[in-house]
Amino acid sequence: MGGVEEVGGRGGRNPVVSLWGHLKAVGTGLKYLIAVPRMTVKYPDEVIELPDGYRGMLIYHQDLCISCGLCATICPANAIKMYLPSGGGGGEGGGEKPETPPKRHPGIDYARCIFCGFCVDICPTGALEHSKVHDAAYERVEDMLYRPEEFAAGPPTVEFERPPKRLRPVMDERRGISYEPVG
Amino acid sequence: MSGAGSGERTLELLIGPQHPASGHMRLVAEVDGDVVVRLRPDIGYVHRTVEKIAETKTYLQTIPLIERPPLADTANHNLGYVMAVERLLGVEAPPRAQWLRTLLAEMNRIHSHLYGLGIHGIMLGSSTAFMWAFGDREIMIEMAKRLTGARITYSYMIPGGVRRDLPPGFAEEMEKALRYLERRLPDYDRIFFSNPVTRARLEGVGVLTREDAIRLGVVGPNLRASGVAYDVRRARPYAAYPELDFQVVTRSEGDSMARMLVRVGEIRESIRMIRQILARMPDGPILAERYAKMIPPKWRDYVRETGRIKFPAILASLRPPKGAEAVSRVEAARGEAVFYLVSDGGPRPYRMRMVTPSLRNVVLFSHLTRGCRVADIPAIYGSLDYFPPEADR
Amino acid sequence: MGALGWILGLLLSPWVFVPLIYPGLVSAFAVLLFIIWFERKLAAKVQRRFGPYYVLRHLGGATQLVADLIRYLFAEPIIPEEADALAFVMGPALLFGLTLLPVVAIPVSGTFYAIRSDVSLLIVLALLTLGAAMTLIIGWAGNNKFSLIGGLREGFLSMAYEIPLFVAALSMAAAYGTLDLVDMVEVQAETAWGVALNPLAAFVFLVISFLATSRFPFEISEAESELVMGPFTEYSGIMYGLTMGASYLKYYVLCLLFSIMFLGGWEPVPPQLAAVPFGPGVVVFAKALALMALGVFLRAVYPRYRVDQAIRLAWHYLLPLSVASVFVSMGAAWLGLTGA
Amino acid sequence: MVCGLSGTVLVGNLERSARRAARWLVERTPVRGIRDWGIKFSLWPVHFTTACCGAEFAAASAPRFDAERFGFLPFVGPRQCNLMLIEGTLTRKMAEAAVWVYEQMPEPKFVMSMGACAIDGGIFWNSYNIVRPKDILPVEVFVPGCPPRPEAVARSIIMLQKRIERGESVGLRV
Repeated sequence: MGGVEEVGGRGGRNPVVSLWGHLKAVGTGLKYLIAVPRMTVKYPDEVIELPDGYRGMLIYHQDLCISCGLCATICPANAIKMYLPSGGGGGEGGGEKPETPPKRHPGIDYARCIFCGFCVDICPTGALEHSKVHDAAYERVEDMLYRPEEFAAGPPTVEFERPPKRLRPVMDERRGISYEPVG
Repeated sequence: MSGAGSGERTLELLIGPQHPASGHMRLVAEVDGDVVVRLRPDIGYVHRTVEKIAETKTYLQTIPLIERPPLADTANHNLGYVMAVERLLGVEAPPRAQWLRTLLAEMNRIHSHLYGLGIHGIMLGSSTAFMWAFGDREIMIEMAKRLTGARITYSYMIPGGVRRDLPPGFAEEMEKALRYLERRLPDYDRIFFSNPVTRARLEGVGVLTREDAIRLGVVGPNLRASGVAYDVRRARPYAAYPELDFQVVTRSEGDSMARMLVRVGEIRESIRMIRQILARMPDGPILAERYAKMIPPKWRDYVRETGRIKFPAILASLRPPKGAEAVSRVEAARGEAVFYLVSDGGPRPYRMRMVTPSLRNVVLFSHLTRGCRVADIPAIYGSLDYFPPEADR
Repeated sequence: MGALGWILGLLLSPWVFVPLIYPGLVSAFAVLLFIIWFERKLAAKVQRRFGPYYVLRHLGGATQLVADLIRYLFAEPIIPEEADALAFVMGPALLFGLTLLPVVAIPVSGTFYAIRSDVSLLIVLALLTLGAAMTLIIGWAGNNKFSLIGGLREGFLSMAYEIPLFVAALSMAAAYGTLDLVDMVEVQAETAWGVALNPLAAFVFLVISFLATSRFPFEISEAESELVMGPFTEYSGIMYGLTMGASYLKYYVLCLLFSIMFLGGWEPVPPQLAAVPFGPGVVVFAKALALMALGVFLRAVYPRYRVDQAIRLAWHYLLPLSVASVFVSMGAAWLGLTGA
Repeated sequence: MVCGLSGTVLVGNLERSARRAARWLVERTPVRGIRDWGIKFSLWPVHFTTACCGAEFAAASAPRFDAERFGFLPFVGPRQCNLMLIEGTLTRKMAEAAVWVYEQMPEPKFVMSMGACAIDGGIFWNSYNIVRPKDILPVEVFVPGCPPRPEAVARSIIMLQKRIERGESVGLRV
């Protein structure tokens, strides 16, 4: 077993071969300078449409939640914790299923979340769902904690100065990725 | 500057951890003029105690943890860990899941090798090689994103199977992506691999002989570049590898150039393998029957329609039998990775040991750089495709 | 009115215009701001991306370097405690100033020059070598190991490239039979461009202009993956801006010299420009700028050589080639191609 | 301010007076506007990879996302840079280096935290070797994700640019 690859064969240090190599390198550079298109997405003006099933920030449907606490149990980063409705101290005993009413509901701390999507996959009622938002940034750590009420209000929204063009990446044999505008 | 008066004539250079070419480590180089007398890698800057905190996380929670150290190469490590857990639990993933795992592992190998080539390029000063490799890496990331829902940290393989089935139209899109990569490799060759400057910088630099490679326990492409055709995929086949036709790429020179070209050859082999996988993918379930039947009944239609597994609650607290031990070996992109798990019957591993390829290759720093020039340090470093977080864990 | 006219007259007099406006300070600065931006855009295009963009969106981020310059101006200039403060502070200014100095001897047209000397080529070459000495001082002053090594590399390299540079330039002097740059252009106008008379000297001169100014693949003294920023590692703020600009500036001077010696200087002068005293300078400027674009384009193509390889290249290949170019010149002169 | 200026320029320590005069000058509106414009479009992060988010940081500079469009150019040494991007987990050993690098940078300088680990530990929240960057450095913008998407890095750059424009940035108050 074991074949030897032939890419980049090694001639000696022949000056003529070297010169040919220099010419090929410069020529390739020129080809890309002139003929090959860019692959950049101009982010704040153009946004890549994420595929279905992308594991973005979470959407929480409180009406479906049965407060089972499985999401908090499985969260590898302890980002999801179960909180008492309001005013009650939340967070501690994150892994436990609440024993007595009032029911606890999950809240998420994006300062910890690693977007593994285990919570969504284990949620028995579908109360958790992935959104396609994954480009938020925050100025304060406190803003990243979403208690159940804020969590239920939807994923964080990101603001654009100008309405962005939405593009769907499509594989292209010649250009690698090309982009198709989405409606 | 160790004192000129004391008769010493060497200068100690501290390269890193803040240095354009050090990455997350420090290289303590003792140089005599332009010649490196001794180079000592100072690792541990990214020691994140993975093995210890694995003991505080359940078996499933450990999957994302395993993925963080080798960030460009998550799927292969994920596969290794999951195989060890499956051996603990006595579960076997169904064939389709095995093929899907192999698919993601090979896609990941391509993007990890492109990552390595890009870093090697920037270490030699070729910003174009870096930009191209990182740009083309996006192709594989984009495809993996469609398959798994994440760019790099897939957490795709779970004990007993995989989390998602192939999305519709995946094979056609992948074929285009592979053709594109094949078209691009000759351009890489012209501008970087056989650029006379690159060749002058890499050929004959950092030569690792076959004997030394075996003696030092080097793994992965670095070993194969020294002429040893050892590959776990061939030596101890796992997942779908027994049924795939592939070559173990080797070269005999053992220098930095050979290490780079072995990676290029492996990209070509991975392209071939992905084609085979997509053509011959068996049908069937993607999660072992033992867990599939525990999926809540209301989700079964959803799982069938979307191909996305909803976890049965049991996955949150897998309990292997007390005293069980398991070892698994995989050929990750940077070399052989070994996972060792001990169970005490609880939901968390009693001990998780993770031997990563970079950890086994770190010995090469002091070995290969003896007597080289200062400018060869990045050339050799880059050729090793060494990823400090992976070694430090 | 009288005062204004006097000032205008002073500005337009060659002794002030050449060092201050063209090809001196003002145009040198404009070239710096343009060429570094252009380098980034060229590299970005080869690398299939945009490069600077949002700073001036409609012109492709053309003011990127202005923003960088402003940021440098307002950044805190740090003088390391253990550095030699005087040398550390004076170094960049001297480097920048001395690198720009050779332009005083570079003629803009046959009639418009600050210094007309029989040996103006020698003046330019002599002044050019001063920059390397400043780099050595800078490398030593920072008291940083990387800057020390970078300075030493610059020292080794300047030893290696200066001799072939001089020989190649003097071979052209032999071909034209003069050391005066104005006469050189006139000889070329009568016969042929220097690049056709002696392509070997042109090639050696071009490669050395890359080598002498840290263009790729010879970006060696400030090789970032080994030496962080080479001699300039410890510099911050505007002092760093000056050091970074100096290598481009030297390249600018060498390109001006190349276009005068090999590309026919201001010949042929477009008739529209012939009336303005410094009009022909525009032609030289355009030629030099095109050459600079070639040099910065190489960044997108090449990795960098090791220092020993570059030195070997200079001593083993460029020096013999430059000596051979003397014979080419002599042959050209003997055949009467140069009219000398 | 003007009184203070006339008081110190005429008498007292020359260096301190020069500093005050410079600051007085910089705080005038047009000068300040120019400075903020320059800084805003010239955020150069230092090459200081702390952990695995460096891979996505590199992807943000790579052709597909190309952060250089914002004037964001990863550069070599701390002396020439003005932005520190904590790329992922900061271990104790690395934290020491991070503070050194931060102190080597010339003012005005900014810090951004990238990734869950660099905000609150992420999956390594219970590790014994982790430092939270906000405890040791004046972090201004936090980017969640593990690792964050390159778009999120771009967004954080825009956010920092806006903060600089509005004069809210901590890095400018020196």
